[in-house]
Amino acid sequence: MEATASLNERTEPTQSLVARQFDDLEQQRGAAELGMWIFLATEVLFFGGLFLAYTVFRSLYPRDFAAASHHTIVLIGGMNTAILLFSSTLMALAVRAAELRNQTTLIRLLLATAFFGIVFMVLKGIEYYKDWTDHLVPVLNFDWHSPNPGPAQIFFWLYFAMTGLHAIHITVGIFVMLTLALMARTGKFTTGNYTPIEIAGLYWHFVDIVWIFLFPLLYLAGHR
Amino acid sequence: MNARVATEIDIRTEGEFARESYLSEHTVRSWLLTTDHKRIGILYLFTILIFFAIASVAAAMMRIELLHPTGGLMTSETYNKLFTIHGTLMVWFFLIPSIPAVLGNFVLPMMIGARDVAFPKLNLTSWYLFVFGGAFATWSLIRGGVDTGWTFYTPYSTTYANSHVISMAAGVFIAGFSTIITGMNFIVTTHKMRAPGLTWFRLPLFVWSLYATSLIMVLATPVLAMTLGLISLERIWGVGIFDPNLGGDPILFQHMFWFYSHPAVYIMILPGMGVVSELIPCFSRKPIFGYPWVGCASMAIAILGFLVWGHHMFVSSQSVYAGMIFSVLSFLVAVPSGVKVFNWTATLHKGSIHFTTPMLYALGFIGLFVIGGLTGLFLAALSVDVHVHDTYFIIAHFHYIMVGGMVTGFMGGLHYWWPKITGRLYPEIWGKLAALTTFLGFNLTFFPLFILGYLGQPRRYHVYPPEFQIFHVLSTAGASILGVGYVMPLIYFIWSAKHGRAAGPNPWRATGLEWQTSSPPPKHNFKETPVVTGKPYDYSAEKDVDLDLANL
Amino acid sequence: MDQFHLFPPQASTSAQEVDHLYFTLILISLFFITVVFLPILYFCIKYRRGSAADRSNPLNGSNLIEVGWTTLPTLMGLALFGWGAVDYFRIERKPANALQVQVVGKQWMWKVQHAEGKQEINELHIPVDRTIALTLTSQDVIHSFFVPAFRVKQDVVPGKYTSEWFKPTRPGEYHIFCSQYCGTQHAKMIGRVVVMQPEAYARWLQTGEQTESIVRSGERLFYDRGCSGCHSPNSKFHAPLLQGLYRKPVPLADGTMVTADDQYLRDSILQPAKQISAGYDNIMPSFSGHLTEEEIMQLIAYVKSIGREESPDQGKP
Amino acid sequence: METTTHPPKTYWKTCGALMLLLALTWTIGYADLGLFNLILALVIAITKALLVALFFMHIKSSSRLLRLAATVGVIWLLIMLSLTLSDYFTRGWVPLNH
Ligand code: HEA
Ligand code: HEA
Ligand code: HEC
Ligand code: CUA
Ligand SMILES: [Cu+2]
Repeated sequence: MEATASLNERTEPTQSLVARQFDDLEQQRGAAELGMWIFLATEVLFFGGLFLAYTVFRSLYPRDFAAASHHTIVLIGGMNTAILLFSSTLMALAVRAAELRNQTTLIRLLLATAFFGIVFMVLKGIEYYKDWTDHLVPVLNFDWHSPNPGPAQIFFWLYFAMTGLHAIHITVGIFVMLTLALMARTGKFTTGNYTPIEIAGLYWHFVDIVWIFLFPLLYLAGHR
Repeated sequence: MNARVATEIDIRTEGEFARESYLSEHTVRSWLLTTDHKRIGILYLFTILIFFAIASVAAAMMRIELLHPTGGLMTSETYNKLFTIHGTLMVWFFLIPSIPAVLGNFVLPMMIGARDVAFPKLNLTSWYLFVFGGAFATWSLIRGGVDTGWTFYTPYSTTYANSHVISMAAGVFIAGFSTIITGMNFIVTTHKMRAPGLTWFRLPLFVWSLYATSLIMVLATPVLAMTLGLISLERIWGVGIFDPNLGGDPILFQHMFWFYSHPAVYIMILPGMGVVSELIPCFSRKPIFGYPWVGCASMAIAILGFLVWGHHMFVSSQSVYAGMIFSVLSFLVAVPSGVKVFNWTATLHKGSIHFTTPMLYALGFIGLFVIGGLTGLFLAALSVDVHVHDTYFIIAHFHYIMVGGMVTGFMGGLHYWWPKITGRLYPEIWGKLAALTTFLGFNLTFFPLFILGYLGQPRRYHVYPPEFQIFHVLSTAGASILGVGYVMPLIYFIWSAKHGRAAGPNPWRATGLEWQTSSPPPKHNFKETPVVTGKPYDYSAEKDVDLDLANL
Repeated sequence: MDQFHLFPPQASTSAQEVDHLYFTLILISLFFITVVFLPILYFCIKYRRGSAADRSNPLNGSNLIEVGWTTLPTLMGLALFGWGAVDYFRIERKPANALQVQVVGKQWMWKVQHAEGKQEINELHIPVDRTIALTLTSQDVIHSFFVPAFRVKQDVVPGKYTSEWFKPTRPGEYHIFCSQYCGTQHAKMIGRVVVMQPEAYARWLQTGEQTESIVRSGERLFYDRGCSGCHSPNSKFHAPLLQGLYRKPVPLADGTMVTADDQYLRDSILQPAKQISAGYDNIMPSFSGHLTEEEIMQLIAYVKSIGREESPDQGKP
Repeated sequence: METTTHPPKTYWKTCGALMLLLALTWTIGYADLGLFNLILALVIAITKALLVALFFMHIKSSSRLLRLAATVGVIWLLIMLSLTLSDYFTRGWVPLNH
C-alpha cells in the first residue's frame, strides 16, 4: 500500500490550529464552510414550514391577512430591516478584517454588529409591547372586531411564530458576536485561522435574509 | 480499490491489537466523552437496541391481543398506545439511526480512508441529543404513553387526545436534530475527507447510499421539527392553524408531515440498499454490475423521493389533480429501486457465491424488498389505494420494506462488519440458522396481512370482525418465530464478543479500505493514509478464494 | 368462524374496476418476481462456490442493458398510473343524479340522514342499482368512511364537505369501517350497509316514526333561525336572495368568482366574512357554534332545493 | 488557500443597493397595485437576498459545491411550496359526473 505520510508531515506553524481529523488548515476551513452552508439549508427548511403555512393561509384568507397585516407597525419593521442590512454590511467587513489580521478593527466591527442586533431586539420588543396593548396576541389577549376572527388570529400567530423564531436567531447571533469579540482579544482569529468569524458571518447574513422576506410578507401585506 | 489486501497487513497477535485498538480504553469516561466515530457508532448501537426492545415488546403485545377478534387482553386505550409507541420508537429511535448512525458512523470514515468524521464533537453531540430525545420519549411512556399513532394526525393530536403528545413530540423533535447533525457530518466528510485517489466513482456504494440518505436527513428533518413544534404549541395554546373551527386546516398538517415522512422512508431503506451493494459483490467475488447506475440510483431515489409525499393523502380530500401528480411521480420513484434490484441480480451472474450469514441476509433483503416495493405500486395506483388505504395492506407493505428490507439489511451489515467492530467471529452456523428463522418467521407474520388488508381490515383496530381471525392468528404465529430469530443473534453476538475466534483484519477477503486495517481498528483507523488507485470491488485477484466457511 | 375468504365481496360497480387493476398489479408483480427471483435462484445454484460452472468473461455492466431495464418499468409504471388515474377520477367525481344521503361522523359513530328525512346510526339502508351519493362531514376529528365491499373510502374531515358515491350491485349486508384513526373507540366506529331491493327499501323508508324530509327541516330552520329575516324579497336588510343560487357562479366583492357548491354554502353560513358577495355588506352574523352539523346540512339541502325554482330579480343589485 | 478578501467598496455598494431596494419595497407597499403588490414585493425581496448571498456571503466567488449547497435549501423549499399549492389551487376543479 502506497501512502502519503501526511499525518507525520505537519510542519507548518499553523499546525496547532488543525484538528486531528484534518490534514491541513485548508481542508478544515473547507469542511467548516460546507458544514455551515448545509446547516443553513436545514434552516431554510425549518423556517420553510412556517413560510408554507403562511402561504397556504394567505391564499385561503387574502382579505383577513391584509386586514390583519394593517395592524403591524411598518415603521419599526422597516427600520429593523435597515438595521439588519447595515449590521450585515459591518459583519462582512469584520470577516475582511479578520482575514487581513486586523485585530482592533475586527473586535470593533464584531461589537458593532452585536450592537445593531441589540437595537433590533429593542425595537422588536417595543413593537411586541404595542401588539400586546393593541390586543393582538393570539389566545392571550386577542381581540378582533369581526364575527370571524380565526384567520386574523392565524395571521398573528404566524407573525409571532416567524418573528419570534427569527428573534431567537438574532439573540443567538448577538451572543456569538460577543463571544467572538471576546475571543478575538487573544488574537485567536488574526493569525490566519479566521474560519469561525467567517462561519458566524454566514449565519448572521442568513438571519438577515430571513428578515428580508418577513418584512414584505408580514408588514406590507395590508398597507394600501 | 486496489486489490492488495489482508495478507500485506501484519496480522497481529490478539494481545497486541487489543492493546492499541479503539476499544483499548475501558473507563466509562472514555466512552461518554469519546469523539471517536467508531465508539460513537457503538454507543448508538446500544441505545437503539434498547428502543428496539421496547418497541418489539409492544409489537408482541399487539400481536397477542389480535389473536382474538374481541381482544380482551387490554383496553382500547392500551392498544392505541401500544401501536403508537411501537411506530414512533421503531421509526425514529430505531430504524432511522440504525444503519446510518451505527454502521455508517463506524465504517464510513474508514471506507474513505479518513481518520474520523469532519466534526467529531458534533458527532458526539448528536448521540447525546438522541439520548436526550429518547429520554423525553421514554418519559412520555412512563407518564402513560401517547395514543395518536406515529402520524400525529390533527386535529386529534392537537385538540382531542388526552395523552402525552407534547413530550413525545419533543422527544422526536430533539432526536430529529441528532439526525440532522449525522447527515451534515456525513455529507461534509464525504466531500472533504476522501483519501487521495478516491474519486466519486471509486467510492464504495455504501458511501453513495449514505450520502443520499444524508441529503434527505438534512433537507427533510427540519420540516418535521417545525411540524412537531407547531403541534405542541397548538396543544398548549390552541391557536387553531390545524383546527377548522378556528379557520385552520388539518390537511396542511398532513402535507407538512408527509413532506418529511415520505422522504424519511427512504432514510429507512437507502442505507440497507447500500449494505446489500457491499455484500453481494463481496460474496460473489465479483465487481458489482453497473456500478455507476447503482450509485446514481441512490441519488435519484433521494431526490425523486421528495416529490411524492401526497400519495399518503389520496383519500384525505386532497385535490384529485394533485393526487394524480403524486401518483405518477410515485411510479417514477420506483424505477431506480428496480434498477438496483436488477443490478444486484446481474452481479450474481458468473460469480462464485458464498452463502455466508451476511450473504443470506442480503439475499433475504432482495426478496423481501421486492415484494414490499411491488406492493408499494399497488398503493401508488390511485384507485386501488382508495380501497387499501389505512388497511393492513399498508401495514404489510411497509413491514416488508422496513423489517424485511432495512432490518434484514441492518442484520446483514452487522454480521458483515462484526469481525471488524469486535475483532471476533460469531458462530457461522448459528448465524445462518438465525437468518433462516427470521426469513421464514417474517413471511408468516406479514404475508397474511396483505390478504387481510385487501379484505378490508382497517389498521389500528384491536377488535375486528371474526372472519378475519385466521389471518391474525397466522401472523401472530409468525411473529413468535420472528421474535426467536431476533433473539438468537443477540445471544451469540454477546457471546462472540468475548469468546469468538479472532477474525484477523480481513476475514472476508473484501476490498474495502475498512478491511485494510487491523480488527478492531486502531484509534485513528489507519497507520498511514491509504491511497486508492483503482475501482471498488475489484475482486479479480481474489476471484477464486475459498472463504473457509467451516473456520469462520 | 365465518367462511374463509381471500377477496372481499364485489358489491358495487367500482368494486369490479378496482379489482381488475388489482389483479393486473398482482400479475405484474408476479412477472417481476419471476424475472428477479428465478435468475437469483438459478445463479445461486449454478455459481455456488466451488461449482464447475463457466465463469469466464463476466460482464461488469452494460449501458444498453441498464437503459432497457430502466425503460421497461418506467413504461409499465406510466401505464399503471394511467389506469389507476382514470378509475380514480371516476370514483372521486360526484355523480349528478344520485340519491343523496347526508353522513356526519363523530367520535365514535356515524349519523346518517336520508333525503326523505329518515335518520339512522351506524347503519345505511340503500336500494340496489341506484347511484348513492354521500355528503360527509365530521363534527370533531378526521374519520374515514370505508365500505370494503364497494371499494370506496373517503376521509371525513371536520370543517369541510367531502363526498363519496357508489352504485351497489348486490343486495346484502356489508361492513362500514372507520378507517382513519380517530381516538379511543376507533375500532368500534363500525356499522353496516344494508343493500335492499327497491321495494324493500321503499317499505323500509315507511317504517318507524314518520319524519319530515331533509329539505322541509331545512326550510323550517330557515325561518326559525332568522335566515328569512334577511334573505327574503321583503326584508329590510340588503341581502341576496338565495333562489337559484346553487351551482351558479357568484361574483365576490374582491372581484373573483366562485361556484356556489356545498362547501361555499357551508362557508357562507359559518364564516360569512370569508367570501362576501359583490354588492353586499358584511352584515351576516356567523352561525358557527349555533347550528349542528346536521342542521347545517339541512339548511343547505333547503337552499339547494329552492335553486330549481325561478329566482325573482329583486334583491340582486 | 482560497481567499475571500473583497474591497470594502463592494460591501458599501451592496449596502447602498440594499437600502435603495428597501425604500422601493416600502413605497410600493403603500400603492395599490392589486396582485402586483405581492409580486413586486417578492421580486425585490429575492433581489435583496441574492445581493446578500452573492456579495456578503461571497457566493459570487465561491466554489460550485458551495453554490450548490446554498441553492439546494431554496430549491427544496420551492418544491414544498409548489406541490402543496398544487393541491390547494386545484381543489374546486372537479366537474360533476354525468
Ligand atoms: C422504508 C420504508 C418504505 C419504502 C422504501 C417505501 C417505498 C414505497 N412506498 Fe411506501 N410506505 C411506508 C414505507 C416505505 N415505503 C410506510 C411506513 C407507509 C405507511 C405510513 C403510514 O401511513 O403509517 C407507506 C405507505 C405508502 C403509501 C400510502 C398508502 C396509503 O396510506 O394509502 C404509498 C402510496 O403510494 C406507498 C408507495 C410506495 C412506493 C411506490 C415505494 C417505492 O419506493 C418502492 C420501489 C420498489 C419497487 C417497486 C420494487 C423493485 C422494483 C422492481 C422489481 C422493478 C419494477 C418496477 C416497476 C414496474 C415500476 N407507500
Ligand atoms: C420501523 C420499523 C418497524 C419494525 C421493525 C416493526 C416490527 C414489527 N411490527 Fe410494526 N409497525 C411499524 C414499524 C415497525 N414495525 C409502524 C411505523 C407501524 C404503524 C404504527 C401506527 O399505526 O402508528 C407499525 C404497526 C404494526 C402493526 C399494526 C398495528 C395496528 O395498526 O393495529 C402490527 C400488527 O401486527 C405490527 C407488528 C409488528 C411485528 C410483529 C414486528 C416484528 O418485526 C417484531 C419482532 C419482535 C418481536 C415479536 C419481539 C421479540 C420477541 C419476543 C419478546 C418473543 C415473544 C413474542 C411473541 C410471543 C409474539 N406493527
Ligand atoms: C343580518 C342579516 C342576515 C341573516 C340573519 C342571514 N344572512 Fe345570509 N347573508 C346576508 C348578507 C348581507 C349576505 C351577503 C354578504 C355575504 O356574502 O356575506 C348573505 C349571504 C348569504 C349566503 C351567500 C349568498 C350568495 O349569494 O353568495 C348564503 C348561502 C346565506 N347568506 C345563507 C344564510 C342562512 C342559511 C342564514 C340563516 C342560518 C342566513 N344567511 C342568515 C345577511 C344575512
Ligand atoms: Cu372514526 Cu376512526
Ligand atoms: Cu410514501
